[in-house]
Amino acid sequence: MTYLAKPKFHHPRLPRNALGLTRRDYEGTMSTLCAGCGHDSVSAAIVEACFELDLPAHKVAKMSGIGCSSKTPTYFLSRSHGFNSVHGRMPSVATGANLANSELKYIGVSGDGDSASIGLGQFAHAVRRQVDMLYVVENNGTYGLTKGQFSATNDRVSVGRKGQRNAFDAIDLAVLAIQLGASFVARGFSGDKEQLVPMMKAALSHKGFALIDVISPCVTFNNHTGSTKSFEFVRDREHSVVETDYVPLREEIVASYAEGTVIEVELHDRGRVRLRKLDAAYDPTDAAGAVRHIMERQEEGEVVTGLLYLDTGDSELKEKLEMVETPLNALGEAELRPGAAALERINASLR
Amino acid sequence: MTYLAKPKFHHPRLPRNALGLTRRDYEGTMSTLCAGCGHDSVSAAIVEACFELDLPAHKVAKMSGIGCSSKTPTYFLSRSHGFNSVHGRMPSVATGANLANSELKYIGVSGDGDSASIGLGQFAHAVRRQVDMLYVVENNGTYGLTKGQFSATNDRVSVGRKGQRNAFDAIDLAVLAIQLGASFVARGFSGDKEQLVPMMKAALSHKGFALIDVISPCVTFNNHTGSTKSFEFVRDREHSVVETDYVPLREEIVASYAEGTVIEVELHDRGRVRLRKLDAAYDPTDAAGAVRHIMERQEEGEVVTGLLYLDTGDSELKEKLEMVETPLNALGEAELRPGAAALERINASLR
Amino acid sequence: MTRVNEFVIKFANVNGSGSASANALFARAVFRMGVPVAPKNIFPSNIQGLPTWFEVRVSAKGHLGRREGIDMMVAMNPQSWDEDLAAIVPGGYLLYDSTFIREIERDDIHTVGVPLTKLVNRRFEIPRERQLFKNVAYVGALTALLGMDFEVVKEMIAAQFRGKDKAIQSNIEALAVARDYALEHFDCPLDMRIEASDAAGDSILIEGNAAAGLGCVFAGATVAAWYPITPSTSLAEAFERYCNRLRIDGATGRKKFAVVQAEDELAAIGMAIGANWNGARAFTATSGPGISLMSEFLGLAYFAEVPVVLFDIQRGGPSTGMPTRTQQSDIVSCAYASHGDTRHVLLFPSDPTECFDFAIEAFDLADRLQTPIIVMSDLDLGMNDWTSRPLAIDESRGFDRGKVLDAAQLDEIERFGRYLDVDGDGIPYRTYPGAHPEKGAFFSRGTSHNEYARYTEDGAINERVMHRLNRKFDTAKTLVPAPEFGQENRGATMGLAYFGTTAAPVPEAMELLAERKIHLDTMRIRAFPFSREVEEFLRGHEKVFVVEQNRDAQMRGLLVNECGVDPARLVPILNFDGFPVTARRIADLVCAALGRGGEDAEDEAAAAGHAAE
Amino acid sequence: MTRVNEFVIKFANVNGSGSASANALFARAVFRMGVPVAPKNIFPSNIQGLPTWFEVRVSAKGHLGRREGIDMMVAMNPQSWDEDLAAIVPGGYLLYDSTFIREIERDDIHTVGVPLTKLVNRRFEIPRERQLFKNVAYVGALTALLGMDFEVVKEMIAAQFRGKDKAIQSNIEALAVARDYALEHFDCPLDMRIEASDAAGDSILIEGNAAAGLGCVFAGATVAAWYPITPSTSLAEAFERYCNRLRIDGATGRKKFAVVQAEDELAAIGMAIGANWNGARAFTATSGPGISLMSEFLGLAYFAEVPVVLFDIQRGGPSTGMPTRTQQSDIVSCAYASHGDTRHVLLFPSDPTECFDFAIEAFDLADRLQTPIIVMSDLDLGMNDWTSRPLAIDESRGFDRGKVLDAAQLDEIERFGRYLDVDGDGIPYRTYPGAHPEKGAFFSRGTSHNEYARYTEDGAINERVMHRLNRKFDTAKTLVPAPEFGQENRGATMGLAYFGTTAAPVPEAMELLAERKIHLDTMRIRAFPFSREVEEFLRGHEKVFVVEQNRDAQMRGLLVNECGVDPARLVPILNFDGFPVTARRIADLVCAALGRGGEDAEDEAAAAGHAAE
Ligand SMILES: Cc1ncc(C[n+]2csc(CCOP(=O)(O)OP(=O)(O)O)c2C)c(N)n1
Ligand SMILES: Cc1ncc(C[n+]2csc(CCOP(=O)(O)OP(=O)(O)O)c2C)c(N)n1
Ligand code: SF4
Ligand code: SF4
Ligand SMILES: [Mg+2]
Ligand SMILES: [Mg+2]
Repeated sequence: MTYLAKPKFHHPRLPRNALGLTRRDYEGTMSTLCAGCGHDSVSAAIVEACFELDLPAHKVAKMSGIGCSSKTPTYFLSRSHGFNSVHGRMPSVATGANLANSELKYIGVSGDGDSASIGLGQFAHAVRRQVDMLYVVENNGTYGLTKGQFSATNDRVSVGRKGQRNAFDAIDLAVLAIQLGASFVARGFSGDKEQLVPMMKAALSHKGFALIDVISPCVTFNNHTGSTKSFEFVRDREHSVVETDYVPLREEIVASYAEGTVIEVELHDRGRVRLRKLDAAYDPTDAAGAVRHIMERQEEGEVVTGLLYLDTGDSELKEKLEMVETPLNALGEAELRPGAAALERINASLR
Repeated sequence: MTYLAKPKFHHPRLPRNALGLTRRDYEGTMSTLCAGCGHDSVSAAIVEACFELDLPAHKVAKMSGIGCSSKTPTYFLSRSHGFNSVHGRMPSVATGANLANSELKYIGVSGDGDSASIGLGQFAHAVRRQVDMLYVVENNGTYGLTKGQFSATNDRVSVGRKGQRNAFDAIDLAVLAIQLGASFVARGFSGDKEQLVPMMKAALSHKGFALIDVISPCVTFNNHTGSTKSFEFVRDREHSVVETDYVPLREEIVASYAEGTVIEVELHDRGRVRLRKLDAAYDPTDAAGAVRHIMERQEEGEVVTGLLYLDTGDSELKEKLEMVETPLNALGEAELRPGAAALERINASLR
Repeated sequence: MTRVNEFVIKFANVNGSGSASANALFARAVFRMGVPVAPKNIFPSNIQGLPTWFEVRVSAKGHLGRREGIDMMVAMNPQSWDEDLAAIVPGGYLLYDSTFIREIERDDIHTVGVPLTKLVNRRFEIPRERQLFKNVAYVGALTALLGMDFEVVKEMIAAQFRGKDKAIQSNIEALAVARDYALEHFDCPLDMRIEASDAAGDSILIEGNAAAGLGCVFAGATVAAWYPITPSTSLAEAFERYCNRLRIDGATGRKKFAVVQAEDELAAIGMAIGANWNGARAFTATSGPGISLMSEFLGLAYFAEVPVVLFDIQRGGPSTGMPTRTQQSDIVSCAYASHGDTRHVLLFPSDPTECFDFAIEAFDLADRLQTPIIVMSDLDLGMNDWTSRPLAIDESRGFDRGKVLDAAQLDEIERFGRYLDVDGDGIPYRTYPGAHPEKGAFFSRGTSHNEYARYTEDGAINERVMHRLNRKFDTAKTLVPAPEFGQENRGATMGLAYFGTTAAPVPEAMELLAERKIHLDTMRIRAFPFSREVEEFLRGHEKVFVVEQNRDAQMRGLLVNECGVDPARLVPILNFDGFPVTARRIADLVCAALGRGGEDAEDEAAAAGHAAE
Repeated sequence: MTRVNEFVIKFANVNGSGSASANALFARAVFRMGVPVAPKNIFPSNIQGLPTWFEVRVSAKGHLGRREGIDMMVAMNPQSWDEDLAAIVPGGYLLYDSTFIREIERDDIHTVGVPLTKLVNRRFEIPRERQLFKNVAYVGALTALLGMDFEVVKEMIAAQFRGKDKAIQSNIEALAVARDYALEHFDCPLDMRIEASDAAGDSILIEGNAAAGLGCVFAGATVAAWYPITPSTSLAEAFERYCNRLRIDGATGRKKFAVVQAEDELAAIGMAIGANWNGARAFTATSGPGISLMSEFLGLAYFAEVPVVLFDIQRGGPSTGMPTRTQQSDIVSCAYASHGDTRHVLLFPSDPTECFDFAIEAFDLADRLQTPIIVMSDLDLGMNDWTSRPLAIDESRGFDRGKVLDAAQLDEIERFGRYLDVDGDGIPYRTYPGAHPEKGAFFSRGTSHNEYARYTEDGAINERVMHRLNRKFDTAKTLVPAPEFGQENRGATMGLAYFGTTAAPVPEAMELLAERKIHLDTMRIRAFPFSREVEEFLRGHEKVFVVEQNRDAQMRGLLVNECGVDPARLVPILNFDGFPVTARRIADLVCAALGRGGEDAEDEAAAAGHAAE
C-alpha cells in the first residue's frame, strides 16, 4: 500500500503549500449542514488532501448529485467549478466532463441514496468504464435531506442491535465496485482524519476510477435503528417535548485507531459501529480475496476500513477509447473541421 | 442440490401431465425470432419445465422488458397473462404484480441489455427485495433487436480470441445477484436442455428471487468478437455478397456434457464458449466461496454453469413486509374500507 | 380597522430549533377557540440552522388565502431580524426576546419585548429544555397579548403529553411564566386579539397530504410504491401511518397493505402499474422531478390502458428548483406526459377535504377509464394545515372497479378481445391474471396492437386504436368532477377561472374587486379533460381571467388548445414566486389587465411587498 | 399516361433474405441515370423472417413524396403475396419468380414472370449464394424491362466489390442471366421505363441520419453519448464512422473524438451535458422513449443553462409504439420537456441536406443560447436515402461558441456573475472549468439560484431569473432559422403550414389543389420558437391548414399557444398511420375541410389504399 503514505506532520508556522497557497484557499462557503454532520468532516478531509497534494484548485471539478452530501461541494474548493446535477445522475455528468477535458481532476461527491438507490446503474457503469475520478460516497445509511428514510446501503450502525435487523439485504458499494472492476476501492470513516486524508490523497493520485466509501454518520436522523418508525421510538425515550424538527447541536464524532485493530465508535443515538482497520499484511490486489474478507468480517459485524482493493494495471476510460492526449475541449476548428474539399469528396461518393 | 432432480423420462405414449394437459397447452404463438436463436430454446425449456411441474398455466404471469428476449413470452404459455413493459423496467412491474397477487407464479424474461445496462438498478433492487419470481436473463452479450451493439455482460464467446478483448470489464449478473442477496442463482446454456429444464423447475419451486443467467447465443450478430466493427471484419471473410441484412438460416446449437466436466461449444461465427458444469462436490450455500469460484474459473476462460448459489433461509418480499396471506387483490371493500364511524373518529381528532 | 379575529401573525425561527411544535400549538389553540386559521410553514431546503417562518392567517370571515403584510411578527431569529422587522405593517406589533438589547429602527410599530431567555433559563437547566421551552414561552406570552383562553391551551398540552405528567407540568410552567410577564407589563389583550367564535363550525384542521393518504385508505388502495421527495413524502407516510391503524389483520397482526420505498421514481410507478395490472389498487406520489422520470411509464400505462393513480405534489420548478416552495407548474407536463400522442386525466383538489374525496374519485376513475389519473396537489396544500370541511364518505357508494370480466362472464362470451370497444364509449374490458383457466389471457404491451392485444405493424389498425383512445378521453369528460361556479354564475360579461390552491384567495379577491366595481363570474376547474360546462363558461364570457401559479400560463394554454377558444379572450393572472398567490395580487392584476391605471402602482407595491419575504 | 421516369416500384421481400442491397443497387442505378428517386424502406421490428418492403418512387419531375398505388410490384414474398398483388394499380405490372406456378387472380395488370430461382440455381451451388443472387437477378431483369443502362449497373458492381474479382463476376452473371431472359421473353423496355436524364443534377443520395452525423463532425462535435434505439442508431453510428475517417490523429493514430455507448438514455444525455458544460461540443441522439427518459435532464440543462444538442429521430408513438414506422408526434413533449416552466428550442429539418445544415446550426445555437437544442427528424428522413442538394459548408463562417469568457477577459471584469444579463438579450456569460486560477469559477445547479449561481430561496430572485430565461427565449426567435414561403407567398386568403418530412409531398399537393382551383400560400416552419415571420403568416391568412403526422395536431397546438392565434383559423391536416403522408391525402383532406364533398370519397379511397399496405 505504498500509496498510503503517513500524513505529513503540519508545522503550525508553515501554513503554505508548494503553490504558496494556504488551507483557506481550498475552503468553500460556510456549510449549512447540521452541526456535527459527518459530511463536514469529509469536506475538511478533501480540503486537507488537496492542500497537501499542492493541487491547483481551479484544475479540479466538483461533481455531485442531490442530497445533504451532494450539497457539500459548495463547502470546499470555492475556486473550482462545480456541478450539482440531478439525483443519482452525477456519474454520467462526470463521465461527460471527463471526456471533454482529461486535464482536470474530478471529485464526485454522492450519498448512499444518491448512489445505491436511484443512481446504482450509473454508479456501476461509471466504475465499469474506469472514469478517471475520485468518487466519494458519504454513506450515512439514510436519506438525510428528505428527513431520514432508510437507504439501501449497509446499515452498519444497527449491527449487533437486537431485533432491529433491516428486512432488506444492504448493498455494499465497495464490494460492488470491486466486482465491477474499479481500480481503487477504499473505505473510511468521517471521524478518522488520519486514515481519510492519506486515503484521499492516494485516490486523487490514482489514474482511473477510485471509490472511497466514507461512513459519515447523520447526527439528526438515527434511522439506522430500523425504518422511520424507530424515529418515534427513539423520540419517546427522549424528553417528551423534543419535536421532530428539533435538531440538537452535536459534536463531530472522531475516532483514531491503529492498523489491524478494531474500534467501537459510539454514535449520537447511542448506536455503535465497529470499525476494523486493515493491517499491512492485507493484500489489496486480490479482488476475490478482498470480497471474501469484507464479507467474512461483515458476518462478524465488523466494517473493514482502509484500502480494500487496488489495481494499477487497468487503463482508464480515455485510454480505452484511444483518445488523443490533448483534451477534446482544447481542439480547435482547424483540428476538428474537415475542409470543403473533404466534403466535396463525400458528395462525390454519394452520386 | 436436492432441487436439481434429474429430468423425468418422457414416455412417448403419455404426453399428458397430472393436470391432463399436453405440452401444446403450454406453448405460445409462433416465434418470430431468427431461426436457431438461443432464445427459442429457452422458451422451449420453460414450456417443458411448466409441463413437467404440472403448473396451471393461467396461474403464471409472464413479465418482460424490451428486446428479442423480451419478446419471447408471447412464444410460450399462451394461457397466461403477460406484460411486455418498457426497456429495463420489468423488475419493478413484476414487483408490483407480485405484491398484488402472491398466488401466481412469476416468470420474468429479460436480456443482457435489458438487465445489465438500462435495467441494472431495477434488477439489483428486485434481487435485494427478494421478489418471489423466476428471473431469466437470455444472455447473448449483444443487443439483438437493435442489431448487434455490444452489451455490458461478460463477452464469454470472445474469451481466448486474440487481440479482441473488450475494453470494458463485463458485468456478471450471477455474481452481482449473489452479492445482492438473491436466494437462488444459477447459470445455464440455451443448448443444454438436460441441465436447463431441471434448473428451471428448481427455480420455479423456489420461494424468493431466483435468477437463471442463460447463455443464449445470438446467431445473427456475432458481436461477441468485439464491437460492431468486427462485423465488417467477419463479413469480409465470408463471400463478398453477404450483406448486413442477410441472416442465414441457422441450426440451434446444442450441448450435452456431464457434471464436473468442461465442454467447448462452437458457435455459428466459429467463436467458442467453454462451459464448466459444477460437480456434486460444489457447495452452493457459501456465497463468498461461490463468488470466488466463479471469478477464478473466469480467469481460466471458463464459464461455470449449474446452481451457483442457494439460500433457503431468507424470506421473500411478502414476508419481509409482513403481509397477510390473502392476496391483496382478493381483499374486498369490507376488509379494505374503514366505515364512516372510523372516519368520524378521525375528524374528531382533528378539531 | 379592528383586528379582532382578523389578522396575520408570523413567527421567525431558526430551522431545527424545535419551534414548529410551539407554532402549531398556537395555531391549533386559535382554531380550538372556533376561529378559522390558515397556517403556512415557510421552510428552507435544509435540516438545521437556516431561517424558517410560520405564518398564520386568522380570519373569522374565513379569508384563508395568504395575505401581504404582517400584523404581528414574533421575531426569534437574529439572522432574519431586519427583513422580519420590515415585513410588519405600520401599526403592527413586534414580539421579541428582550433578554437581548436590540436596535429597533421602526417607530411606526408597537414593540412588545418579553425576556423569554431570561424567564426560561431561570426555571430550566438542561440546554435542550432551555432551547425548547423558549418556543413554548412565546406562545404563553401570546395567550395573554391576544386574549386567548388559557384553559384551552392547557388542555391541549395535557392531551398532547397525556401520561407524561412531568412534561405537562414543565410545558405549562413555560407557558405561564411568559404569560404572567405579559399580563404584568402590557395591557392585555391588545386591540389585535382573538375572541371565541363559532366561525370554524365543525371544520377540521388537516394537511392535504394526510387527507389524501387517508383517502387512499378509504379508496381501498393496498399497494403504495414511492420514492422520497419533498413535498410528497408525507402523503406516502400518512397512508402507511393510517394503514397501520386501520388495516392490520386482527387475528394475525399482519398487514392488509404493502408500502414499498422504491429505488427511484421509475421503479415506484412501475410497481404501481404492475400492481394495478394485477387487480390491486395501487398508487405512487411524487413531485416535479419524479413526474419527468415517470413519463415513459405514463405513456405505457396510457397506451396499454393500465389504471394507475399518481399524486403530483407540485413544488417550485423547473429542475430541482425551489424544493420547499409551492407552484402549479406541472400542468402541461402531466396533461401530455410522455412522447407520442398522449393525454392524461388530471384532478385539481383545492383543499384537504377535496384531497380526500379526489383520492377516492381517482381510484374509481382509474379503474373505470383504465388509464393514469394524476391528482395535482401542491406544497401549499399538501404540507400545510388547512381549515376544512370534515371528511365524509358515502357508504352506499361502493368501489367502481370498472369493466372487469370474471370467469363466469368470460364463459359467456364468444371471443374475448382486450381492446374491443364493445360499448362504444371507448372503454374496453379487462381481465385479471389467473381469472380463467382457458380464456381471457392477453399480453399487455407498449407496442402497437390490435383489438386482441396482438402486436401489429398495420398502421390502419393502430390508427383505429388511437382514435378509440380519443373516444375514451371524450367519455372521461363526462365522468370527471364538473367545475364549480361562484357568484351563482350570474351572467357577468367577464369571468375568472381558477383551480387548486388558487381557490383560497379568490372569494376575498372578488370582494376587493367588487369594491372597485368589478364583477366577475367565477369557475373553479376541477379536472382535465374539460367537461362541457367548462367550454360553455369560456364561450359565455367575453373575457376570462385565468389565475395560476406558474410562469407560462399553462392552464390557459390547455384551455385554448382543448376548448378551441380564442387566446385573446383568456387573460393570464400569474404568480410564481413560490408563495401562495394573494387576493390582493389577483385583484391588482385583474385591474391592471383592465387598464385601471391606478391599481398598477398598488400592484407593483404588492408584488414588491410580496418579494420582500 | 406514359410512365417514363414517373412511377412507383415496390419490392416485397422477406426480412433477412439479403434483398436490401439488391434493392439499394436498383435505386442507386436509377439515380445514376440522372433520375431523382425516393426509396422507402418499410421494415418490421424483427430481424429475420417477416415481410419487408422497399418502395421506390421515381420522378424526373421531382415529386418525391410518397404516393399511393404501385405501378410495378416485385413480389418475392409468398407471405404477403395477396396484399402485394392488391396494391398494384390497374394497368400496373407484377414481376414475380415464375419458377413456381402461382394463381394470379387479377386480370387488370400485366404479369411478368421470370424463373429467377431456376436461372440462379443453374449457375450457383452454395445455398447462401442461391438465396442472395436471386435478389441480384431480379435487378438484372429490371434493367431490361425498364430499359436501364446496363453499363451503369455493372460499373456500380465493379466499384462496390473493387478488388474482389470473383464477387464482381458472379454478381454480373446473376444480373445478366435474368436480364437476358427478360430481353428474350418480353418486349423491353416496357411503357413504364427509365430514360437517362439530368433532372437529378448535382444532387446526392443520402440518409438523413448519415447527413446529420456528418454535420456533427463538421460542427466540431467531439463527444457523442448515445443509447441504441431505432431509428436514431444510425446517426450515432454514422458520426463514429465519419470520425474514424476524418478525425484520426495522423501522427499517433489516436482519436480526436469520443463515442460512448451509454447504459441508457438518462446517462447518454447526462454525459452530453457534462461534456458541453466542460467546453466540448457534445450531443446525443434518440427517439420517443428516450425523450421521455431524458426529460429530467433537459429541465436541468434549461435551468442551469448548459448547451446540449439532441437529435430526436421520431417514430410511431406512444410508448414503444411502432418502432419501425414514422411519425411527428414528439413535438409537444420536446417543446415543453420536463416539469415546471420550461421551453426548448426545436429545429425541423426537411431533407438530409438540412439535417447536415441544422446539425451545424444546432451546435452554434446551443452555445449561443446556452440551452438544449433539439433537432426533430423522423424515421422517414433518418433511415431512408433521399435525393438531396449536395452538402456544403461556408468555410468563412467559424464555430460560434457563444458568450465564453477566457482568463484574460475575466481579469478585465470587476466581478463575474454567471447569470447576469449583461447585454440585455437574456443570455449570460459562462466560463469553462479551469479557465482562471482565481476568478470565474461557479457552481452549476438545478436548484433556484441568483445571478451569481448561488443557491437562493428568495422567490423574487427566482422570478427574475425565470423572466430572464423568457427574454432569452425571445432572443432565440431572432436567431433560429426563419420559415420558408412557397408560391412566393402571393397573398392567397388561405395558407398551408408544414414542417419536416411533410415538406416532400407539399409541392405535388399544391399542384393537385391547383387542378381543383384551390390556391394556398405555403409556409415551411423550420424552428421553434416561432419567429416574427411565422406569426405574420398566420395573421395574414384567414385560414391556415397545418399539415402534420400525428393524431393530436401538436404543431397546431404550439402555434395557437405561442402565437396567440384563434384556433378556429388553424385547420389540422393529419396523418399518423406510420407511413409518410402523401400529396393526395393532403389535397383530399384540404378539400374535405373546405367542404368539397366530391373529394371526400377520394379521400376515403386514398386512406384505404393507404391502409392496405
Ligand atoms: C429525482 C429526485 N427524486 C427525489 C429527490 C428528493 N431527494 C433529495 S435528496 C434525496 C436523498 C438523499 O439521500 P443521500 O443521497 O443518502 O444523501 P444524504 O442527504 O443522506 O447525504 C432525495 C430522495 C430529488 N431531489 N430528485
Ligand atoms: C427506452 C428504450 N431505449 C432503447 C430501446 C431500443 N431497444 C430495444 S431492445 C434493446 C436492447 C435489446 O438487448 P437485450 O436486452 O440484450 O435483448 P436481445 O435483443 O439481445 O435479446 C434496445 C436498446 C427501447 N425500446 N427503449
Ligand atoms: S440531516 Fe443528517 S446528513 Fe443531513 S446535514 Fe443533517 S446530519 Fe448531515
Ligand atoms: S437477432 Fe439474435 S437475439 Fe434477436 S432473434 Fe435473431 S438471433 Fe435471436
Ligand atoms: Mg445518505
Ligand atoms: Mg442481448
